[in-house]
Amino acid sequence: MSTHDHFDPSRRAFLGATAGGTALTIAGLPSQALARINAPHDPEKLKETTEVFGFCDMCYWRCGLKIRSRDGRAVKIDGNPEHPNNWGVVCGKGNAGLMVAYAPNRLKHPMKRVGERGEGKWKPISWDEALETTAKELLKVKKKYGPQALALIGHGSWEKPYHRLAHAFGTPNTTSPVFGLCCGPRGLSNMMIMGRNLTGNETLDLENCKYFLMMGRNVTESLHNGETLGWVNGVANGAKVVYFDPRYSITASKADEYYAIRPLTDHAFLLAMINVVINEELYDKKFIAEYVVGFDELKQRVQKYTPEWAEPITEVPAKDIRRLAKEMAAKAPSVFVYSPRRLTRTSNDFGTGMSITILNTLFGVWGRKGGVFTPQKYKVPEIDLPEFEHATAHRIDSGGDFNYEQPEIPLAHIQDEEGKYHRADGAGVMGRWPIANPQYGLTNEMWRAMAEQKPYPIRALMTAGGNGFLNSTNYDIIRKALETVDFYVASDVIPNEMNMYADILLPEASYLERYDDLQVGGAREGYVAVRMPAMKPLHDTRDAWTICKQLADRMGLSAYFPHDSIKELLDDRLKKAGSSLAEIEKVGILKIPADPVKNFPLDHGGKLKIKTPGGSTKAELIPGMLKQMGFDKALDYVEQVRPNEDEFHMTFGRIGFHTHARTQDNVWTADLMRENVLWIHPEQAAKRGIKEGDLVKVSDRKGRSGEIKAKVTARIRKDTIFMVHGFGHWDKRMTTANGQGVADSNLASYAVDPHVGSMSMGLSLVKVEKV
Amino acid sequence: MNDTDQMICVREKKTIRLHWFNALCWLLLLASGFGIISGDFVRFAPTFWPELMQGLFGGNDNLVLAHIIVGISWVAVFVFFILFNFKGVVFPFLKKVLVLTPMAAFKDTWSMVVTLAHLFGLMKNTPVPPQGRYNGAQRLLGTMIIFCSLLIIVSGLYLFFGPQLLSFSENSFYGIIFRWALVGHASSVFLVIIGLIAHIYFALIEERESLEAMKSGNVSVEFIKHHNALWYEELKQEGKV
Amino acid sequence: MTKKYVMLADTIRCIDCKACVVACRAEWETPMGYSRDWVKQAEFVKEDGSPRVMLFPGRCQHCDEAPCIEACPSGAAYKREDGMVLQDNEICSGCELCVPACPYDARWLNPETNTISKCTFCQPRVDQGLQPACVQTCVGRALIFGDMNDPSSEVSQLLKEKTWVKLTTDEVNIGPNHYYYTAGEALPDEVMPKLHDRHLAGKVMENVVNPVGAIGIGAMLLTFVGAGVLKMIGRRNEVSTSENQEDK
Amino acid sequence: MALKPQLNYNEELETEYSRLFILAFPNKAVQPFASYWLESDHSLMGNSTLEIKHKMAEHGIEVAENSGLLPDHIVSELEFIAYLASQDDEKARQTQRQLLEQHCAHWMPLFIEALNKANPMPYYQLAADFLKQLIPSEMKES
Repeated sequence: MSTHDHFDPSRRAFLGATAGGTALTIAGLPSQALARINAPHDPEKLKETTEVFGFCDMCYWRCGLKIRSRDGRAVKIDGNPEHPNNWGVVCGKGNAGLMVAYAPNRLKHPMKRVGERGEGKWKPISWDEALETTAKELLKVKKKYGPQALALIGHGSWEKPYHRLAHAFGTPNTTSPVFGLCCGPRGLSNMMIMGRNLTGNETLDLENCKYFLMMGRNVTESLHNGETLGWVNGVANGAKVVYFDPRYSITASKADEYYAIRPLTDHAFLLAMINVVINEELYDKKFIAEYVVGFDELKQRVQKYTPEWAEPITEVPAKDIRRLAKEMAAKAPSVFVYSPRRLTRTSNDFGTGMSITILNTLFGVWGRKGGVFTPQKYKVPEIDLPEFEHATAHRIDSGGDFNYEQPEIPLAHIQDEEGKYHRADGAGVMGRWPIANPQYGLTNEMWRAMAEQKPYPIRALMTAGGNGFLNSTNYDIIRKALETVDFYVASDVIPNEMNMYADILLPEASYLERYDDLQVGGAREGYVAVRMPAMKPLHDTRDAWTICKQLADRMGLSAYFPHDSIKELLDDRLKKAGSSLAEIEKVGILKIPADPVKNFPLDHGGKLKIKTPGGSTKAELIPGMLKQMGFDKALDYVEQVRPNEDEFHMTFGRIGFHTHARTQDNVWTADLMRENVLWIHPEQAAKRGIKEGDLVKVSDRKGRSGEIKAKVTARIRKDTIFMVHGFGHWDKRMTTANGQGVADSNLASYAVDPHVGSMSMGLSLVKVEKV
Repeated sequence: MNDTDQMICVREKKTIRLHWFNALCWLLLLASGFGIISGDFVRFAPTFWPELMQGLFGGNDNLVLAHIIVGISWVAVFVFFILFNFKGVVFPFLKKVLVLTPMAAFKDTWSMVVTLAHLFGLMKNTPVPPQGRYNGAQRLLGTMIIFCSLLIIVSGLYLFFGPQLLSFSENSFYGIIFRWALVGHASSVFLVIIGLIAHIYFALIEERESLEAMKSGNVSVEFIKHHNALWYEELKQEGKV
Repeated sequence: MTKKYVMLADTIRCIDCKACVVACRAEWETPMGYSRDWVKQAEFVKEDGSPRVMLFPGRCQHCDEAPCIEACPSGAAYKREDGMVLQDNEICSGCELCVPACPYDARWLNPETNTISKCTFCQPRVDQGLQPACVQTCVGRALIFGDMNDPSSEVSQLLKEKTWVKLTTDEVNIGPNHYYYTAGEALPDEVMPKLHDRHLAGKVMENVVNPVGAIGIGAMLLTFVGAGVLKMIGRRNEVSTSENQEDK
Repeated sequence: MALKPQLNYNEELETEYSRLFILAFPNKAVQPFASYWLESDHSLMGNSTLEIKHKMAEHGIEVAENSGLLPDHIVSELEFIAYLASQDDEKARQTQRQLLEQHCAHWMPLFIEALNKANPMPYYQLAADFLKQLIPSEMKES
């Protein structure tokens, strides 16, 4: 009662003053006591739904889902609690997946271009005509220029059948942005040194880690449910978080220590850490002795990289570097240096990546609890297929996904002895980008090859999802490539700037309306998961496998798609793995239980199996293969660009509820954030007369520019600006996203890492002025 | 005089039935109405009442429905009565009872004050001015009840049908009207209740004969002569007494 | 034993991914522009000049002394025995008297149903033994929901383990059942409840119509009870006078 | 003087159809779905779509699976209305009236307005005008 007096003093005062006597209450006036009416009510009932299993397609982590449907319509996406990628949780964009299916702007019918390429004039055609035309045009190109004249760019979980179709067609030129535009240098670093790859669904024992040294791994905003939950659990379990980022992200807000490191200088900091760890003998001596070669040479090489050397470069105090190294060593091996997901920033991402791997190796985190675990794999054999015609195109897709294993380094010439072509983007080609992964290729270089028609003609392009413009950075090259090819066929669920150029547009069913090939993953548990349709396709759309199968049939490649339906394919694969489609449809996921002995062999008296691409059975701190090619110089620090007085480092990144450039037109995610804004430090803003919400012009040294609203915040360094990635769409078909914010990709650098061939997007320097 | 014992019929049976129908409706509407208003900030009745009523009707939605059914029946019966008896009963009644000018209001108030004062033994030397068919208090009460009833009907209809027929989210004005309709509905009901207390008191305690008149329709001429001198004159002129 | 449902929000585990917001939208088909739940980002600069961000997932706080219930004329807003503050759509007329009464801005007029919409703690789901949609989907498992009166429930355990705070001030302390954990950090002003307000009509109803009505009715009753008493005394006097006269 | 070669009329029409109703390029979409105009998030296959689907089911009809159309596509709805008009029972008349008054009247005027704004080719302009005429006149009749 006393609280009530607090919150409503007027009530009593009034009554008290006016009543003037207690006699009045005889009439049964309302008493002062807060008495509530206890009356009957009919509480709302939950509506009945049916459930199917699936996995998400809103980002590339692919969480396990249970999709509820009612009345022939998917109504809610829940997480599958059994799936190790997310343990039942689903993020905001995952929940907004419904709006992919129900989007008014999605591609609904096969279309044929009737105007100029890129002009946006189309007419609807039948599927038969669309597939017939595509097959005819592709075969025309094959006849005239050879099969290698087809390039395939995929981005999405539906891309697998397209890669198979392209390989069957005979081209080696299939690529996905994941390597050259995203994780390439970091995957390669681990691969070269440890013979292992840490991208995909990260194999980090986050829950048990005691010390996260996070190099801009913004795990809360560039979020993957299982990974983020694991990290949050780790933090809740008492792990120390030391976070480095020029921007105070949400991850920074969770950190025990936050360093606003100077952009592009992570490598310098890491080298200084290595220096301290080695010189102060903080490394895991037993692990080094048993599993590592090249320690002494490394010791020599890092002598010059003292914390005092790093301090002015990174603006991280030398004493802190020493302290962090010691703190970390004290908690080792339940520690790790947490690499950023996308490592395509500096002019030496490969060196940065290798420093991270080296530090982790020095702390002996491999195969240890709280460190890096060894995943298990559910063995689901691929279907039996004829050999792919082209030697380097043999893709090891043992899972439902791609395998990142490095095949042998191929020959040095564009054309090999058998008259077959090497990749046009130069990935895995001696003399060009020999260490780049030819499974994924270098998407950026593929665009260049198309635009310049070098080293040989690429005359046909097929894209499966993706958006070349907003995921790459050199618009001129991409535009030229799209205008140069003879034939471009695009398949996707949503319209975007890239598929605007297509000659034939193939609309795909959304991931809620179709089956797809299996998801075979490796976590502590091995697993295989299924995607089932939660409803019939709303529009005249087809799933990727069916499109590819029907194209294959029309190009005489039926042998590569031997099944009559995707369901038959799934059943065939699952039967080989001792299960069946009917069985997996009941549970959604089949798993091999987690096994500490296999996941953490070094904690259980086991051994670590290492095989590096260089053939070593020990971790190579300075990979021999790189030395042969002279690429070991990547280990050394390379001076990075610095902005002039009036310039800024241009940085960009993710936010938890948008994925790349794919969700800005999704009504539900757009409702959370419709346009991106430019983060600028209050001092710099004041200097330019910029206030919160003002429109500002950002322009780089190349003369590219954009107009965007300002967010004035102390959460960013004075020499840096930031914007969220994926905005600034100009495709008029994207009615929600069109014209909202600025495309960071049009301001990011398109320099190339000299060793890997991946992009160095962070080298761009920009000016900001009030409009 | 002989005519003092004479009873004359002043009301038709239908009017009497209407009065008691009206009374019954009021009883039901007050009982259900006070049961509907629930929240402590807006509720007048003590908690047990809405609890009892809403429990009895299995939820407030049903109670509201009952309230509006009684309310509409009440209005409907009145409307029919007025339509069919406008000339015979309603118009003369309105003519006699409505207080529409300030002068009339002053006169009626004065006579009401004197009447009330007499109850408490005050102003004994001031006589109540001679009254017509309806005395000052009755005329004031009648006028008030007529206007309050109109407000109650209009606001009640809006309170029930407004939310069903209008999209409140489209125009914030609809909600504003609703909230003020609630205020209007409640305050006019209170005004009527206040009047009714006097009405019932006089009928039950002071002037039992008038209650009888509302049962049988007959009043003694003596009573009229005493209470409604002007009316008596009128009746005399008309030759009814 | 009766249940008492509470929601815990561990702000340390919240990452502002809006999963709760979108899950709620999908589960209850809330129209665009409205949401039953939210995440507030409090961004400020600390005394030492360094930036700070705190995250507060929020929704109806299902208060013990919920002013929305008191403001609702029709009883559509009600509190169930298990602590849930619910809205009966059958009864609600959408008059919005409850809207400004809520210090947490948890109520809004749904343009599709024209009734008041708010967080129900996912009562239809909870009644079926499920977790609220926001809790089920919460990526950092920052939201924990359950029965506080069950000592073995996760919420009971957590309430014992850590020090939780509620969003209350000296002015507004109405017994919210939504707890927050900030590891001891002070609550920023942005997330604190506003001194609740009411529509003018509601205030007039409460402070003028009802009291004046009460006074009026009371005064009338007093007057006429008094008059009745006087009359009875008068009669008795008359009777006794006449008796006296007869005696004489 | 040679005549200017004309585009195939059908192709022109098809292109215009896709410009207006499928891509709506470069204008804003003239979405031919009721759901788009009636749902707050402009999503397709909303509750309004289901209502139509159920209405159709009540009369024993459904949209052919291979038509690529949703039940609340303008073509499906108009066909449904035509079907109802061809039926000679009270229930069909009632449904038709309901459909026109409580459904079509809420979105078709918006659709027509958007179509007019998109400067359609004469063929679709005519269709828009016809539709405009049809809606109120049908309502008057029934």
